[in-house]
Amino acid sequence: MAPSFLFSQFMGGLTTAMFLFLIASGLSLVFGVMRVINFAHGSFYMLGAYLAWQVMRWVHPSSGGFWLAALTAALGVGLLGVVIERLFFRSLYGREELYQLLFTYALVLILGDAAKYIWGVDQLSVSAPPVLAGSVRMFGTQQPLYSLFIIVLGPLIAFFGWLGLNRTGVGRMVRAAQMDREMLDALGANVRTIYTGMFAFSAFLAGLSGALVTPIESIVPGMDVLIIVQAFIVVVIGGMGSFWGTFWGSVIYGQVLSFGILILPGFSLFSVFALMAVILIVRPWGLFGRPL
Amino acid sequence: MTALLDVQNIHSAYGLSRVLFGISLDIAAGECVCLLGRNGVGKTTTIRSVMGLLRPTSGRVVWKGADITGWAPHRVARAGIGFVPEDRRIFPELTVAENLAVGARAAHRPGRWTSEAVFGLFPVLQQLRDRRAGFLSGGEQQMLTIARTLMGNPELLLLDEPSEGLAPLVVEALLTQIGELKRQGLTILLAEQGVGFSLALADRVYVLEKGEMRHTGPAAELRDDPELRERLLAL
Amino acid sequence: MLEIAKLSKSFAGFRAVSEVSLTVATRQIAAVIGPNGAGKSTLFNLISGHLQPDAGTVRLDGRDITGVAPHRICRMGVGRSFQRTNIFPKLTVFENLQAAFLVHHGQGLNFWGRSEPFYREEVAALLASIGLRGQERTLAGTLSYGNQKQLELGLALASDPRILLLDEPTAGMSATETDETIHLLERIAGERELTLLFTEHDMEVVFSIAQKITVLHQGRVIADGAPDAVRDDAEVRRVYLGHGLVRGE
Amino acid sequence: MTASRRVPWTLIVFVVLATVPWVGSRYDTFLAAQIVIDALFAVSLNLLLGTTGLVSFGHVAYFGVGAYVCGILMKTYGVPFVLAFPAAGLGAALFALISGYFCVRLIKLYFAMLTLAFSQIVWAIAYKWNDVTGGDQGLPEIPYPNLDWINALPGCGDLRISDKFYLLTLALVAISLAVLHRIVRSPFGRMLTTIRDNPERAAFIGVNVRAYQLAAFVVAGAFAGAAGALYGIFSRGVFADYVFWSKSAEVIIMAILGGMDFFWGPPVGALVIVWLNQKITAYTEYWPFVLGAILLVLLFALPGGIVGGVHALWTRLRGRGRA
Repeated sequence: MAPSFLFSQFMGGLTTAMFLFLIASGLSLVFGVMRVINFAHGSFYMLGAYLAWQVMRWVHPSSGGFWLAALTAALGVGLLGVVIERLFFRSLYGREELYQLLFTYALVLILGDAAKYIWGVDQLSVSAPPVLAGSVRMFGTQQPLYSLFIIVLGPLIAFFGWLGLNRTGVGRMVRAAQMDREMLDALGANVRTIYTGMFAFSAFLAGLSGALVTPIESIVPGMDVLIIVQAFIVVVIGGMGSFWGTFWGSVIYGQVLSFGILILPGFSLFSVFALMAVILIVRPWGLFGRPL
Repeated sequence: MTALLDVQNIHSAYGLSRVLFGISLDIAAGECVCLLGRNGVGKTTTIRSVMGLLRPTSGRVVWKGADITGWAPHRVARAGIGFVPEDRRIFPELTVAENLAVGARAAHRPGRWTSEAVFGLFPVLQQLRDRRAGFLSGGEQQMLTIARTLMGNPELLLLDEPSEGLAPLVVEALLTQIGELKRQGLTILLAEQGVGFSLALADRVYVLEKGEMRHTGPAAELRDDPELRERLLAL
Repeated sequence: MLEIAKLSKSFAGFRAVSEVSLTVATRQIAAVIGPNGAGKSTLFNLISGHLQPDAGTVRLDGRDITGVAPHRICRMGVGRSFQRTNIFPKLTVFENLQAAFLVHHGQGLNFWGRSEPFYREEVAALLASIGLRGQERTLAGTLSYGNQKQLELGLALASDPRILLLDEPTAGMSATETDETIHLLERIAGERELTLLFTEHDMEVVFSIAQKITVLHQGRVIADGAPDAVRDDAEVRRVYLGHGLVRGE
Repeated sequence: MTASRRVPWTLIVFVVLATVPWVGSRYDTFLAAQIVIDALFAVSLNLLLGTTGLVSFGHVAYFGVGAYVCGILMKTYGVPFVLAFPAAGLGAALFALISGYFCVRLIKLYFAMLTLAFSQIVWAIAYKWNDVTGGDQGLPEIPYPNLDWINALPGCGDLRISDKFYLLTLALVAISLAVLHRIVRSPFGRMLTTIRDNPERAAFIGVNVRAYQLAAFVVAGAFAGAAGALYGIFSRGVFADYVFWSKSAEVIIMAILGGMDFFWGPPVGALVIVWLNQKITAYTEYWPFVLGAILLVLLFALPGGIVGGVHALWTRLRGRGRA
């Protein structure tokens, strides 16, 4: 196999990985802090994509327009996160996990159909911002600039996310909430506000990744349930609630998917599911997670 | 003497299991009051009921004249009641300094207790400031728990079993430090089963038995009367 | 009957139980006492198989049962009750006890029989002996706290144990309930020729029924022997009553 | 309260259902078949959910394995239904044994996630293994079993083959439900409820918790497989879509909507969901939206499900009547 071909596969895997990381990080954050698995995270991602497309229709398709659209979409989804958490989710914290799971599943159903109703079933697409429209030659291959942008953006967000969580006052509070919610409350912190904030931020990240995916993938109904399973796998591989676990989980997922095609043509999907099952069998808490 | 904290006839339960059967107590500003009794008699439950971590099924908790029964814990904390739990409950993966910072940020009550002031009281914590709290010894964790609560500048400190499971030498040190807090005028409600520890600190005691108040009076009475002490608390 | 030798268990560097040795003779009523956090509950969990010790052995009738799974230890004749009531709250009282009888008689993998008629008389007899006569149809979770404790004792007795581990059998009870429970325990231990090992914080209870007392402090045994000897032990008095500190003032 | 004095409701319901081919339209038969198959599927799930307290989010995997095993045996290898149907149950049970062995080692959300992962593995195989499963084309036109023997029964001579298969389905589901009912009421079932209520305590009365959970998992898997086998034939084909994870969520909704604390809750849930689905899809394509709304109402207003709600109401009315 030609090295340039392998390089291409590698870069492809990395792009997938960084997208997944953007999505899965929010999912992992909510699980880590609130112990809730949010099926609707994929729906937030899908809404981000549709909203970005919508804003692009209203503004000039320039680079500035694209960034504006992405930001608006992310903020809009974040706001939706606040509403959902305050109106519904709160009353479910004390309930059994099954009910929390089903609530987020109800959101999947409702948001999915709402998107279908508003934007129809046709594939929609957004073109990359002009600045990032071209491609560059690397190791005898053509790599789209937009992919490179995502490959750089992923680690950047990982780094700033880590920084925010570990080096800021707010991050400290979030980590404290994760360790002992009741104690933090008794020290005077309004943990409910922290929960709302986390849920909204997680929705914001999902919305942002949805907006950013639009130049390379078309927007279709069903993109929500497809992505959520992948994001689960990433989070489970890395260890639920572990920040770096999610990052490396994404990288492993991307590469297994990318090279799995070469080894088992047609079975790349199978290879990632099998990978997840094997990891869970050997280390049920994931690569970077903590024993139960 | 107007009470800073006035607990009026509270009943509390965990689910169906009733733990408190009408507990009343009051604390004036500057006092150090001790709840004495063996484990399982309801000391912790009393403190949790004051703190809002458990809603009493009846009765009232009055703080500076305002009814705070059933308030969320963070509101109680911000009103000036600091809580030091029995099982320490430091944030194990945060460093000592981070634990303190969380304490300060959570309560939003600026005042004389800063990191420097806290390190003055517990010098050992200063040397350990960048160590993860989970790696501290039991005594160090206990000091950190108190220090973390002090960062919120409480007017009343609820101390639940501070001497529990600690080596005698550490207990002595802790006794001096809590004594220092008392000397500085902090109001303290202490729950203890160690008679020696509590009598060394307290002005007044309440003796609990099976969720009811068995005895109340000045600490000196118990200190000076071994017979009374035996009768109330003996083996 | 029960021999524990040099049992140790640490949690994240904290030694909860450290080289504890103690023996309980057949039909003896033995108590383990000590302040909060002395390691009593951990010790019980090590004996009943809920926790694995880091070192040391537990022997039952000379047989090494260290690290054996809880359900198997239970079947070897070790019954257990818990500090916080531990029953099946959404099942009826009858169903609670019946379940214990079913497992004990190896009926658990019976897929086909109708469970209802099983062990009706046995459950009724047991209920009568633990003072819950006629409560078969009550949902266990709605029983009063004292009754739940009685039911829990019944769960432990249903497997016809030879030794019973009771973790604070009177915790959270009123004075009258405590009295009743103690009489009940004494009577049942006598009737069934049981060996009893219990932890307790109520010293009246301990000294009224224990024939042998072991005192734990910070995970170690600091005294072990007859009640009177333990009562007068200087170390026990220091740790428990803290005279030393008061005098040292 | 003796059994003889009780109204045999279940028998009545099954007799009424058996008359559908004669009194109802072709469409009614179709609807009834779907309801009874889904009822079996939901009851098998509820052995885990309601009886044992295990939240499986991948139950559709065993349904799917059953459907594919039966479909492949009958279509590709021409195996008769008499053999293919039990093989479907066995295949699903075997797969449940293997996957369950790993799943029961985990608790709560982790258990749910691992069951989901296993079901997605089944989906990935179904979707991609063209040679055996037909891949994304699926396995269309699975033959009906030979049901000429039904002609011998009185009044059945002029029934359509689909009607005959419906009767066979009804009979098989009735038998399966009877068996499951028996299991839930058996000493084994009692052990499962102790595990649901308090697994820690269950271990201390001598229950080998994981072994019992695994046994329940295998039994539930076997009956899900049986339901899958019937569904494949009934809907004239087996497709990868059957195995997608959202189907697992749907069957959970059926169980909860009906009431997972009651044996007959999940069938009621299946009835309501299937019927509503048919009614609503006639007016609008936004069925998922309606399902989501039902779920919201259920979670916030009726957590005990329909049977649970009726039961609570009944108890209260009776209490008032006595007072």
